[in-house]
Amino acid sequence: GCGAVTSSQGGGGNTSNTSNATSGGTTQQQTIKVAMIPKEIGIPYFTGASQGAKSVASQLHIQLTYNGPTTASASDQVSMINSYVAQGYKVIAVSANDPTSLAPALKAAMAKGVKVITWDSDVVPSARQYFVNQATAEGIGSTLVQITAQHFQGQGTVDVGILSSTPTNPNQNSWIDVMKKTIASKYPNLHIVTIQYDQEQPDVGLTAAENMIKAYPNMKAIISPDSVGVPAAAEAVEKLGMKGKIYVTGLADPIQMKQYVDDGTVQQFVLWNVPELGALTMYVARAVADGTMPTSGTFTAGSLGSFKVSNGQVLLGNPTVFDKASTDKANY
Amino acid sequence: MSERVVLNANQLVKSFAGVTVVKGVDIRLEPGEAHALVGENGAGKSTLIKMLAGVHQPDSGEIQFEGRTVTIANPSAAHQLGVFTVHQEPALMPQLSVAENVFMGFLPMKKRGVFRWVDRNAMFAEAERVFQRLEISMDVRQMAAQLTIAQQQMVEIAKSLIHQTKVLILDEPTATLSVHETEILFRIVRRLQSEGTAILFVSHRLQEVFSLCSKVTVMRDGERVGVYETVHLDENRLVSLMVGRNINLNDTERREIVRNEPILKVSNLTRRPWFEDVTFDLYPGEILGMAGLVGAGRTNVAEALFGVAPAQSGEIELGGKVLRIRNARQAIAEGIVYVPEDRHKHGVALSLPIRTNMTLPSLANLSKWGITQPRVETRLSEEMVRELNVKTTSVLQLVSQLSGGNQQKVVFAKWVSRKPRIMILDEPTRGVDVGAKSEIYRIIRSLADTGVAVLVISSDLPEILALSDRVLVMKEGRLVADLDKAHLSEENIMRHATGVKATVS
Amino acid sequence: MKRSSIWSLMTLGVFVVEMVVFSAFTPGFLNLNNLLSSTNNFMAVGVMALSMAFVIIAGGIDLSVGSMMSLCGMVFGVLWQHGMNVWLAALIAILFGGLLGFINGQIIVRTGIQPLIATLATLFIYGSIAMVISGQGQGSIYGFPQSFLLVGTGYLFGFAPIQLLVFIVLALVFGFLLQRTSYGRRVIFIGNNENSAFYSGVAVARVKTWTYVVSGFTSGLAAILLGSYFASVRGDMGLNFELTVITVCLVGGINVFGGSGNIFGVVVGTFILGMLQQGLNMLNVSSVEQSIVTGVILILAVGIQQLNVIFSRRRKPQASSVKQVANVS
Amino acid sequence: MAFMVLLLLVLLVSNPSFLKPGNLMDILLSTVTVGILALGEVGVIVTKGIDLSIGAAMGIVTLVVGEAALAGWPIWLVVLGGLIVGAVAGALNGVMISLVKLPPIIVTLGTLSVYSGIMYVVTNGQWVQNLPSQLLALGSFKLWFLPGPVLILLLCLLVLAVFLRYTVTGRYIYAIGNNADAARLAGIRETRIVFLPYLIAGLLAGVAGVLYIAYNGFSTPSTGADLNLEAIAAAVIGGTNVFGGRGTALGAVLGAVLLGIITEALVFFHLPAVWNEAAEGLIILVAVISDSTLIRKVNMGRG
Ligand SMILES: Nc1ncnc2c1ncn2[C@@H]1O[C@H](COP(=O)(O)OP(=O)(O)OP(=O)(O)O)[C@@H](O)[C@H]1O
Ligand SMILES: Nc1ncnc2c1ncn2[C@@H]1O[C@H](COP(=O)(O)OP(=O)(O)OP(=O)(O)O)[C@@H](O)[C@H]1O
Ligand SMILES: [Mg+2]
Ligand SMILES: [Mg+2]
Repeated sequence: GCGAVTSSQGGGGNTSNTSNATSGGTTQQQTIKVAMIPKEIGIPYFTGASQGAKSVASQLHIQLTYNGPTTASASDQVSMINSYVAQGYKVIAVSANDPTSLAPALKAAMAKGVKVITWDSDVVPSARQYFVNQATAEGIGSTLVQITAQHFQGQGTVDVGILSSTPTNPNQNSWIDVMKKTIASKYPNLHIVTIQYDQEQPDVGLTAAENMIKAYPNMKAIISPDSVGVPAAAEAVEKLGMKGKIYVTGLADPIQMKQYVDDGTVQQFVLWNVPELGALTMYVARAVADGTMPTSGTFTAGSLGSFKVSNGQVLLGNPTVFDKASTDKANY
Repeated sequence: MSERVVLNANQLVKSFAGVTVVKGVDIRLEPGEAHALVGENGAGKSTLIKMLAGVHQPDSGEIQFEGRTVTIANPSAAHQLGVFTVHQEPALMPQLSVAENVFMGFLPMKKRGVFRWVDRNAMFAEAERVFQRLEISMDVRQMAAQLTIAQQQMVEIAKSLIHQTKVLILDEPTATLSVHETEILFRIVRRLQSEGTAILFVSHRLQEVFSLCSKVTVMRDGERVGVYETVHLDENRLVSLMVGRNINLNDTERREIVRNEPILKVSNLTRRPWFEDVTFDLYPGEILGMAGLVGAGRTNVAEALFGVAPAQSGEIELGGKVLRIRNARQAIAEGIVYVPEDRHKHGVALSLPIRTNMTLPSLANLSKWGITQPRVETRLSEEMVRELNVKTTSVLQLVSQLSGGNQQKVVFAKWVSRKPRIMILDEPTRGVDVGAKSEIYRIIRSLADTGVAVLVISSDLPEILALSDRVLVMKEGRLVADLDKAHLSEENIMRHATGVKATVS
Repeated sequence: MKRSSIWSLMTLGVFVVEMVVFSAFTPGFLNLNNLLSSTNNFMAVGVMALSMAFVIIAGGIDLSVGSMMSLCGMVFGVLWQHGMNVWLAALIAILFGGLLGFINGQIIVRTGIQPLIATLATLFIYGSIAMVISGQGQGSIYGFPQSFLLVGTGYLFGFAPIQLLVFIVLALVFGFLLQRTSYGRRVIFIGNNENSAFYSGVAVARVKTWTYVVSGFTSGLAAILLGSYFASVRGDMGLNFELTVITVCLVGGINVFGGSGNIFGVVVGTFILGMLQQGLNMLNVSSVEQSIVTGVILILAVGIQQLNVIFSRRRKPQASSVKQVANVS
Repeated sequence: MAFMVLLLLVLLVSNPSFLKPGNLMDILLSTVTVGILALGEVGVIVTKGIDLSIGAAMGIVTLVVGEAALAGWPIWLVVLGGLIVGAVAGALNGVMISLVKLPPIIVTLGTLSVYSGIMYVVTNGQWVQNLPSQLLALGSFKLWFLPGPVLILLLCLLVLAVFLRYTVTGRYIYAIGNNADAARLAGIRETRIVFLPYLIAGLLAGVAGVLYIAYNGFSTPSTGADLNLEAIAAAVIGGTNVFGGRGTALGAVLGAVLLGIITEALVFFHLPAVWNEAAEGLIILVAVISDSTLIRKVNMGRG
């Protein structure tokens, strides 16, 4: 797992220095340059986040550059970070492909006065000032297990397969870790039989899901904490005529899941409000640049509302469980 | 008169990178005529031929075909005129069948729909017929990669026989062939001649020129020395026209060999299915010839001795020591060296300079602590170039730019400089001109005189006779004769090689 | 030889043009300090390209370099985690790279299967083993001592990046090895005509194996450089490096079919591609557009270098005159 | 492919359900994309070339086809459009390689970058999904017991195999790959013959792209990134020689099937997925080595 994603549940005791950030064009603000770097571009998830960021950038007087590598590569992110530092960006907001590989570059950036925040995927705390956390690993992992367990309530042992993205993805691994722990402590009737990977390719995911279904005839559920994996698993279930026999859920964007929710292959899946994550990142960037960001307590981000801050982490909130009605409403 | 001329080239000039190699040469071919083109290595014969074949474009000069001026822009233009060429170096497509090689560019086809389909049955049948005409048993369905160099040459010849030819150009077609195959080729050529085809024939074997051709064009240094009727010439006269001096190939003043202890004792050497129970001795200072028809297995024996294709059983004893030679490095370390018959495949790296090629086997000795000494290498290779009279501008010239004969000298040079104990020469003068041949003979003899034991494999009987102190004859993988000096004659060798009494022209 | 040195001059020209264009369009680009420090981003690739040149010149290819790098990185990390001195661990990781290369070489020379497929297989195998190790070591391994991190990020005399110096020294060594030693000569000869080299008594199998061993060494070294630069190692740190490394060699004029090329070209190729990314980043070209621009430039760069070949071909009258002949006959 | 038979036997013994006909058909289904792309590589590699951009070309096709279908084009036009896009991508490679005489590996590395970039431009970074059912029907129709994509793979195989083996142009492709000089001496027009395999590869990338999106149901801007090398691997495992002159269509498809079997077998053996690639690499090695020694033995015997 990744030590960076720490639990902040039960962190309510910290109310000493609550402060309200003065953000949203009340005072005359100077325009700042902010670079927002996703893990990789070309994934609806990150595209959604960028749209959220863009929607608030101008009102925060932020000149936003959104650019990331075409494949999830830490070294490409490093060379981007270096060039943004050389170009005099004020804030760099990155979703890290690796918690430690980016650290030297980010530390060097901070040494040159650049503010560094992370979002979606953190680095080691010493290499950034704030982390905008979409949901804790606990929240995601336990929710996924919970909805699966509820579906199979009252049944005996249920074999579950997991379809992850790549074996090295730190977020995926930490979520899977939490899932294992939650199962061990709360839902011992669930039984993880295999973990396969889709390598972020639809056809690989489809083949992997099909093979899982065939190789583990007793498997009743597939959980995929990856936005390529969920539709691939759903597609496999349809292809093999297992609709209704295998329960599919995971982390996915509503827009992707629409067709499978509509035809009943998928009943529930989990996600947080992705555009809001992007927007919140911009509010944090502005506040960090202005020096008004609290290290713990509450942070009020304009119209988005207020968010809990603790240990340099800004928490977006708990993940949402989508069903047919909420999927139809969502537009990302 | 002029309508009797099928092809008339006037004042053709060609240069490469500023060096003019064909300097205004004329050539006239009449229907039914067999015309020889002779000259030393690098005289420009192949270059002239390539201009007629559409491979090269002349820098100036004109080519008339049946009275009309033509541009032969590429090989298919030549084919359309009815001019077909067997080039000096066989260039086959190794992964394709023999039949496809023969018909490539002219595959028999059936048109059906948008595609042109290969008529495979017709192709194989036709190809079989061509090789029957050549009196060669050849599996036309096998891949060309498996052919020996001589067989490749036969395929090249076969390629040119499937057409209605007005002009057939043969650039050293016989270099790898033995008397037997050569005779067959000549019979076919004579028949074509009688049907009106004009033949342009290049060979360094002057006997062949006299037996086949009525006229001969002599080239020297890119220029035409003259055109002569062969009836008015003899071999010596022709040689001096080519070289500008007299040369005697049969200079046999050799030291008497004292056969005390053999340096090499080969007993029951076997590598099925190539050869079996080969047993012979080789003495220091001896030149041992090895004769046989194409495919008799001579090359295989040589490759076994050199370690590149080790024998399955049998014994090799070198200087009293029994060796198991498993690779070439070991053989070389023991003092056995080998000049291979297929020089493009095994002899040289064409796109590297002469110097690099010549010094490769001696690299360890020529470098200090693994660091190469270019100056030492240059000195050594320049010495070899001089000694073997390699026609080149500098030792840094690429081997690909040398004429065929000069390439052969490069291969030869890389071994001579290593001072070997046993030298195996497989067709050592393939494509080498008379002048160079006599130089190579001289070198072979003087090497032998210093005590080197030489095994010469050759399909050129006069060469075997001129060089050898003793001759082994192979037939179908077995040694069938061991002929000492007293019993050496072309007839005798051929009788053993073919197993029948043969007549030799 | 001659043709490949023309090529490397052309390559140098391409590099100069690239630098001029970038400095014209980006104000901050021609800042020496920035330029020097930006080399840290691509020295690992350069180091691997040096040995890849040997492999390709000898007629082979090594697709497994990225995976060897990942695996060496993990070996290094795990050894250090278990208390080994960081420098000793680095040395062992590099030697271990040599062992991986040796395995590649032996598979190729002993079985005679195509290098492309052999190293593709080991790309999978080594990469997978690296992942397995990293899975047990919980993702990335980090926390190396400051002295070690200096290798990847430090400067000698305050301005010369240590990575760059390592690369230059290595390039000189490799250049010397290729041009001036009997080993280099044999490599070139084998690439030109393996059969002929074999018949000349060259230990073809041994020479070829060594090209892969060296490729393994430099992959190990690249893992150390990158591990130090990123202050961490992980199981997929070498993912997708192979094509970049091969591209550098090709731009540098190494003949894909073996036999020719020189190290100078590889050095220039390293800087052409490395600076390209740097310059495009500075121009704020998005990675999508960068991908397109890089592709076009790759083709153009080689296209320009091919010009002389094309022109010399054009001088000959071509197929057009066939019709002429057809009329005549 | 003797090893493949052996592998299948081992699987049969250890897990009888593996060799059920339905399952075999599924394996074929999962190899359709790689198989068709590998077919495209055969001709290219035979001429001593290589096409590193084939997966990216296919990726573009999936996106264009998807977008066009979403825009409501009639399905035949969508398919035609996909094939044309593929053919154009291939032709572009072909022109630069045959006419401008640029080295194939550089050209296709370059177009790989360009095509991958274009994939993001086409979609603006979004996925293509929620496709109309007429398009999806192309991926799921069945002819008797044969799934549509498998049928099309077999069709492509048949056409290409016959083309390469029995037509004059097909034989010229081998001739050029074997010995370009000799082919020129035989009067073969090199430019045209070198161009053709790239065009065919592009066209096949078009076919594969249409099937991919129809079968998988969605596509992303990085679709096909992993298929460039895999297609080449399949062709080479199937006996195509990267130094040119040798290779068959059937071999390429068998190579793809072997890769498919390996992927599936690993799951069946309940091996942890992190080991998948290692096992895959090992099996490829064993397969290729055993085949090449076998071939060598056969040749010796024949001599
Ligand atoms: N492509 C080339 N580039 C440069 N020089 C060449 C080229 N082809 C031939 N030459 C040179 O032209 C001269 C004539 O060569 P050519 O091959 O015509 O000789 P030849 O008479 O056929 O000799 P041989 O009897 O050895 O075959 C030689 O000096 C050779 O080095
Ligand atoms: N089918 C084959 N497969 C592999 N190698 C072969 C085959 N046929 C011949 N060779 C090789 O070709 C070479 C010549 O063999 P061959 O037995 O014809 O020699 P030869 O009698 O010396 O012929 P020549 O008279 O032409 O010199 C050897 O290197 C042999 O190994
Ligand atoms: Mg000649
Ligand atoms: Mg022979």
